[in-house]
Amino acid sequence: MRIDGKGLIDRTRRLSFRFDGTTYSGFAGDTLASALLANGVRVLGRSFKYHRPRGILTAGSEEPGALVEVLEGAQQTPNVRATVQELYDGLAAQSQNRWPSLKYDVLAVNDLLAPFLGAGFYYKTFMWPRAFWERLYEPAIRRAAGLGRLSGKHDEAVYEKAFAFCDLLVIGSGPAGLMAALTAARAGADVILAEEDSRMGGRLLADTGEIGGMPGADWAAGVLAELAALPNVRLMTRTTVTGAYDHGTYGALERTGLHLANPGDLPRECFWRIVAKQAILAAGALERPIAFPDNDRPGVMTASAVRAYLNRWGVAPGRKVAIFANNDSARATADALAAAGVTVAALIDSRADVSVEGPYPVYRAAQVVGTHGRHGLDWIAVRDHNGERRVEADCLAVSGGWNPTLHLTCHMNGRPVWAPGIAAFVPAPGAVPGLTPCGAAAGVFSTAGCLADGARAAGVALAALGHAAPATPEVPRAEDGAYAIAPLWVVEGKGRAWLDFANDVTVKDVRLAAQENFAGVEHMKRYTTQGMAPDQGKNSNIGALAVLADATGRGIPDTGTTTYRPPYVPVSIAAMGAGGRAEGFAPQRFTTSHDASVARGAPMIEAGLWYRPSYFPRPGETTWREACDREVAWVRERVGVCDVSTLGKIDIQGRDAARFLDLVYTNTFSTLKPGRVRYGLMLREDGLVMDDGTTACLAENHYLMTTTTAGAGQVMRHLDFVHQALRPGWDVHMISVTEQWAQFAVAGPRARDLLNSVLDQRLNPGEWPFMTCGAVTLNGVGARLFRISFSGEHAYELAVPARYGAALFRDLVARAETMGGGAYGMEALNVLRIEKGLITHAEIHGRTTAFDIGLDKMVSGRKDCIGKAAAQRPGLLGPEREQLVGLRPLDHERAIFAGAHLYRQGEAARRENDQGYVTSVCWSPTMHSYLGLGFLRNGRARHGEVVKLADMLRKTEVLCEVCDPVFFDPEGARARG
Amino acid sequence: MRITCPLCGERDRREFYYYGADDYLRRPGEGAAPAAWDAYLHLRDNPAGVTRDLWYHDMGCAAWLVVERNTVTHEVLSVRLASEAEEGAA
Amino acid sequence: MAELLATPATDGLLPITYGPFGLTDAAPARITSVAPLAGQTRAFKAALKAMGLGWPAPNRQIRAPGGRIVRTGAGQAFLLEADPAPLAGLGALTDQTDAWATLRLTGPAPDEVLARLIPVDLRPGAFGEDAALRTALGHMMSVVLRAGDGIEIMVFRSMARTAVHEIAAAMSAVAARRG
Amino acid sequence: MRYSGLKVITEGLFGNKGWGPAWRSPEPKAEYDAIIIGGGGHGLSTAYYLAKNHGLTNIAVLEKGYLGGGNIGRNTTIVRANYFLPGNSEFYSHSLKLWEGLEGELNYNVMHSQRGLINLFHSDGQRDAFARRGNMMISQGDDAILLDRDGVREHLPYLDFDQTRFPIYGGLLHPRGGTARHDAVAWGFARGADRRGVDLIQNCEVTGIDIENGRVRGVQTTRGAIRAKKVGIIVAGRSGQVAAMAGMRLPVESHILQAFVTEGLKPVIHHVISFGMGHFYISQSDKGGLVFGGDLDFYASYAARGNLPMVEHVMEAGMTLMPMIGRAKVLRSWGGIMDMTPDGSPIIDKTHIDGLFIDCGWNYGGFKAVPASGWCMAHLMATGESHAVARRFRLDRFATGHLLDEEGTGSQHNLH
Repeated sequence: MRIDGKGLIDRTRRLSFRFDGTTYSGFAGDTLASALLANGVRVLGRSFKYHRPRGILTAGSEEPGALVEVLEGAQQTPNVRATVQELYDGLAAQSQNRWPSLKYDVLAVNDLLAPFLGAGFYYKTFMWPRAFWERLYEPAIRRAAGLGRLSGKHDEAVYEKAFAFCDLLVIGSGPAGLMAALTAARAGADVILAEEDSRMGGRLLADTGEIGGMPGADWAAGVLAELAALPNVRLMTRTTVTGAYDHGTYGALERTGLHLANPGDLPRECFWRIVAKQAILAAGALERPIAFPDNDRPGVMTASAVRAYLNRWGVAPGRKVAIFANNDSARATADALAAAGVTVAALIDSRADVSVEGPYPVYRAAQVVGTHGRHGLDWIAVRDHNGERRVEADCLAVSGGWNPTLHLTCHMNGRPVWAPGIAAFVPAPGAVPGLTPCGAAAGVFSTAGCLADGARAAGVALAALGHAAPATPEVPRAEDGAYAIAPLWVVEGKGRAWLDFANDVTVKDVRLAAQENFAGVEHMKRYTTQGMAPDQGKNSNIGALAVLADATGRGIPDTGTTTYRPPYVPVSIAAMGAGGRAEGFAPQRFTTSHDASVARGAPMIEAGLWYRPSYFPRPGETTWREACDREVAWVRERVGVCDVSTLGKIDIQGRDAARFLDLVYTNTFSTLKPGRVRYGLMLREDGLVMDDGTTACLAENHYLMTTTTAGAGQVMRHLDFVHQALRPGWDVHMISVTEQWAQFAVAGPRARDLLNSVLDQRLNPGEWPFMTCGAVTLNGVGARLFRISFSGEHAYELAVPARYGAALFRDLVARAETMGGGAYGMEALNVLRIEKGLITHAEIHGRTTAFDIGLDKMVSGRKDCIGKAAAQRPGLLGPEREQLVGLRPLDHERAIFAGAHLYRQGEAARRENDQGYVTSVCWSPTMHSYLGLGFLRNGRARHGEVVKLADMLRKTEVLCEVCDPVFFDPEGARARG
Repeated sequence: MRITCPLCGERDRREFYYYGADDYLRRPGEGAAPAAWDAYLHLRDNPAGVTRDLWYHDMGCAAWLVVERNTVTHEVLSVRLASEAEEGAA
Repeated sequence: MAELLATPATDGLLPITYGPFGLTDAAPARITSVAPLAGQTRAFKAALKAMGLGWPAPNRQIRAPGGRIVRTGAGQAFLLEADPAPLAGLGALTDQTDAWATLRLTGPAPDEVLARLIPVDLRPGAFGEDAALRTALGHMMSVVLRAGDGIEIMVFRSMARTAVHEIAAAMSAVAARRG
Repeated sequence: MRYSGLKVITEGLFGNKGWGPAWRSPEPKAEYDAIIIGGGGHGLSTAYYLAKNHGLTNIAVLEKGYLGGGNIGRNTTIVRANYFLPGNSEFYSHSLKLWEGLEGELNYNVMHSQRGLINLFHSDGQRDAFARRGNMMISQGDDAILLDRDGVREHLPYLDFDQTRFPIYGGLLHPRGGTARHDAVAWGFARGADRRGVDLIQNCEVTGIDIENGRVRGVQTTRGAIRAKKVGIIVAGRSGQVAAMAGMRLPVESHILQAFVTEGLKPVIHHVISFGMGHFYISQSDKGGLVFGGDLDFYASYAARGNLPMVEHVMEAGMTLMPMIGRAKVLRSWGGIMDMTPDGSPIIDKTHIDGLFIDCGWNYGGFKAVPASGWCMAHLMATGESHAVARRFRLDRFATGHLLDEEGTGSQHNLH
């Protein structure tokens, strides 16, 4: 029901919206909750366990009951707080956790079974028969549980993340936050003021008290106008600070586009990382309910929410409103309602020492002991010294006192402190370094107190920032009433009294937990699920704690609290994961030949962020194998071209470069002469192989190291560590040149011919033996040539500045094709290297040593190197180790699989018999056989033995002969020739 | 979490790579006993309190840093370049 | 052989605009990594002086008509545009011209756009005339340079497509906020 | 008191007044036959199996906080037996078998749910590595099925098969993998141990370990000295501190692992899904929350809370793999303290002090190990010999090089 003349809504802008298929209207400035209340809709959803009807309890993000699904085309957002969702034209929402309808929900039967569904009942049953758990019990429980539904469709909407920096972050824009921001801003600090609501002002928008002789909302507007005009102030509305992290970093969620019918390119939400030198927590306080019988009936609301709907949105949540409270705010609520012309059915104050004067019935030392009404509140039962009476009311405003919104102060393990005067926890001093709580968040509940405390907090922050604070901040006059409260947590009576409205935890459940010795607060929480619902216990934790304290005979301070953890309000995965969708999860790296490879139809595969061509199909080929076999044959018989730019390349210079290489490689590089290249093996300090590659000596004190594609980053970091941390005095300068050079392997018997057709100088065989390097030019462009081979063929790698990569690749491939060869991809490269027994990360997978791969002779005995000592551990040596071997099926055409395990012939494929495993396999068109590389226990001593290769996943068993891993050209004549 | 790189100033934790305790600075010399290597590579004081550990300014200046820090509060007490840590001298 | 055609790092990706924001290619003619060799530091710095430059503090750049020098590491800097020949023998010199894609972001408050990607305060007060940072752009390594009203961003050449895509998304979102 | 459906009904009819305490809260005695330091999952299961398998009932579990308050109360509840190195594979296989009988064993519904675990792979190389793993699982007597891309699509149609950064090549399905209700596991073992006479002593912090002539004599606690000839340290997350009381330096570094749960949702994810390339794994709890996590925060910490870079990384991984979860809202995050060892595998061993045993180093895989860890630690403490399935979890294996490095990332503690 709307109240004329009240509310900060725009009555000239009428908005149409739908809830559960019915069309309603509201106004700009409404939330979904205020608009539904205005339309007389009281039931918005069903509770988690008993499927009890749920209405609107609050007017903020702490709402436990009014959770709905918001629909956007095929997409839907579950568990949206109707109290936060701003109304827009065309908004469509529906209730959740009910079937078939909100009014008639089959699972409401749970409520009748409540005696059997108390705290922890599921731990005691559903155990027999065992197989029924997955088949029957659990599916039923899963279907009944949960709240809203995801659409199951990809969320394609736009989300954003951003960073912001400031001197001072002020969290909350009520009187304390505004005063703090104003004081700090006037002193010149760089201020961010973050407010969860769409509008700044906090409780000043929902209450009617005056500040400085004007309505609080007007004062707030004036302050905001001043702040908005200051260049050192950033105002962020719709922004909830969700977490306090180390060193002044705060997470915050901005609802950027959720209030718009058509947000266009605006993100739905933005997740902010705000880095603040100082912060002020002025997040206010949350009013808490009282646990009385059937206190969960729709129509029961917090008193502050009733005032907020009245003053902020011009909505009376009922025609006859009763108020039940244990503190002074009851009177303010009653007066505000009465002044607005709403019938106040009764003011029920649990305290004895209060006035009974008023234009409405006042009951003191009284309690509400029951509520009635089928789908919402019709009447309440009130008990006082005269006995019980029936009071007709369709809304009951409840206040059990206020809890400071101190959640952020707990995010770094701070434990709040009990303040008996306000019967609430307040933040522990210094709980979050640099964060000063103030105002209601610090337990100061009067407007005047909040203003003064905001100014005080600003002073604290300014001092820490080194700004001069105003000696006496100008604090306007405001209401300074004392806040008197007489704790009342539970009203005993017939029926269940709810603590956690969302998770259906009642007073009985908490008492049962105590009875079963789940007597600590954490045990109680976990046993009853108290506080684990979407509101994370914001409305119920303190009440539950009080019940537990009473049940265990301890005081509240001794009982302690559970921990509040981030986020303060739930944050969508899409917001915190903005940018991660689809290909955004990690950078994509493209070689200069990428487009040419794609144009040739090559399927591109991912290799350590890079994309590389798998193979280059030709017309008529129907399988990748045909293309691969052809490409292998080209390299073996003619010439192939392959982009190898993705391998890491590190330029190393300096007087100590050579001895540095000696330290990081197992073998010696200080003897390597300019123009020569050497293969190097690099160990981790724990003695296992880290990486391998060739290093070229370009000139005296100047080397070029290559790494594997996957290992490039790790190797660079490792080299920097060895240099800076272990040998800081050495003159070594390293920089990655991976990106500078496009590098192409030209491999095969006609490799030299191909190169001679593109280089400005002819390659004289005598000057370019295997493992040499030098500078060349291509039509005047400086290039580097390396005579190295990863295929076992006569081969080179030609490197040009990356800008020429695309052109050179096209040119090399075209020339290769005229020679009967062409481009080859990763599949062929893999076959070529397996035929030669060359290792990749399939073999050096982090668990293998130089000894395992048969390269222990490469560990120089004459010098120290990284990993040398640890490699000598007994467990890493000897016949128990699995050693690199070649494997060849006895039936050459029988396919074998990598990942298969090896067993002795005739032994069962059981773990106890395991002899090793297969790391790499291929069909070798060269050898006309499947070939495998693998690790076999004591394998080097077992060449010639027949072992069983068993792959249970693919249900194959193949007998293989163990052999040397170099299958093809074991003498290496082709590469050298 | 913020770390003040001696070269680059205060930066977000996401720019850094963490390695481990600063034990790694005290690499045993050639011929050291296996127990020394076990201690170097594996055994840790692992204090709940102030510790010194090694971070790499991966996204920044590529400096290795010795960060003195509290493992309970995450307070950072000091940051130095590993190249200037006395243990690092060859 | 025939002339090798050069392909820019941002080939086909730029320029782009969203609302008031523009992103263009700003590749310098030359990029050289320079690092003074042991025992040559003084001569190295003198040579830089002679080029009108100097050895900047970390995260700073020095400009001269013929080029810029950007300090990005403990003992390392990038020399932009200028010919590094005068430093030969004094420093470890490594050609990096083709290793980077250099983008220039213009428009009102380009720092607002980059605040979506870069975890460093780039507002003019914190990121002044001579500022130059080596930092993260999303998940990529980058060098970020104040360049007059605009900001220049260097990323690895192979990541140019991702960088442009991510900056474009930020430009679009910020442009939408500005209406 | 035996729990059953019938009991729930009869109690419900009579006001639930008859439920007794799940366990006693005894005062500590002056002496026990054995003391377990640590009332987490592993400590409680050790106590349970000491009593059950070895008849050792004059024992106490000393817990400085509340039972089950460490990582057992703070994890992503995954139960699996999918290791591939001998030493690990038989141990986790044994553990899974114990899980499969745990409800009956404990008369407590721990909600062990074998809904199937799928490890995704994104390249041929990863497929081969998973094939090696799957074959080991089968050869150990466990189950594994290699799925191709279409096979994964059949099980998990909602993944982003078209645009995700790391294309889905297939997955290794472990049908017997699944989840359990983490707190219930602690409570079930606690109740079982208590019923066999074990004293579970909460709010009792061990402040010293008494050692004479190389033999353990007992412990000092905040509730007085307690004598015992056998003491087991089972305090993952705090192993270094407690071991230091016995003068030991462990191959352990403590790290933070964060995890997350969303608001309750109607069933949408049936399996446990592990996305190794994104360091992301997810399942949906019976209450409807999506429970998921990622990698360590990577810096040594005892703060039991994490920071945003890893939070964001996990969320981004979720968005690239299954963008249908975008609108699920994260309700709560938490951080557990992990004992990270230099090879990623645990330690269940004697120490150099007679009568002092240690069970630690569970990295972030301790939950599924709870039954077998207790089983094997109890065996070790009772008999003095390592149990056959835990014989490789030796304290000195780093010194000797008999490593159990499933990840292959080496001696850097935080890389496992």
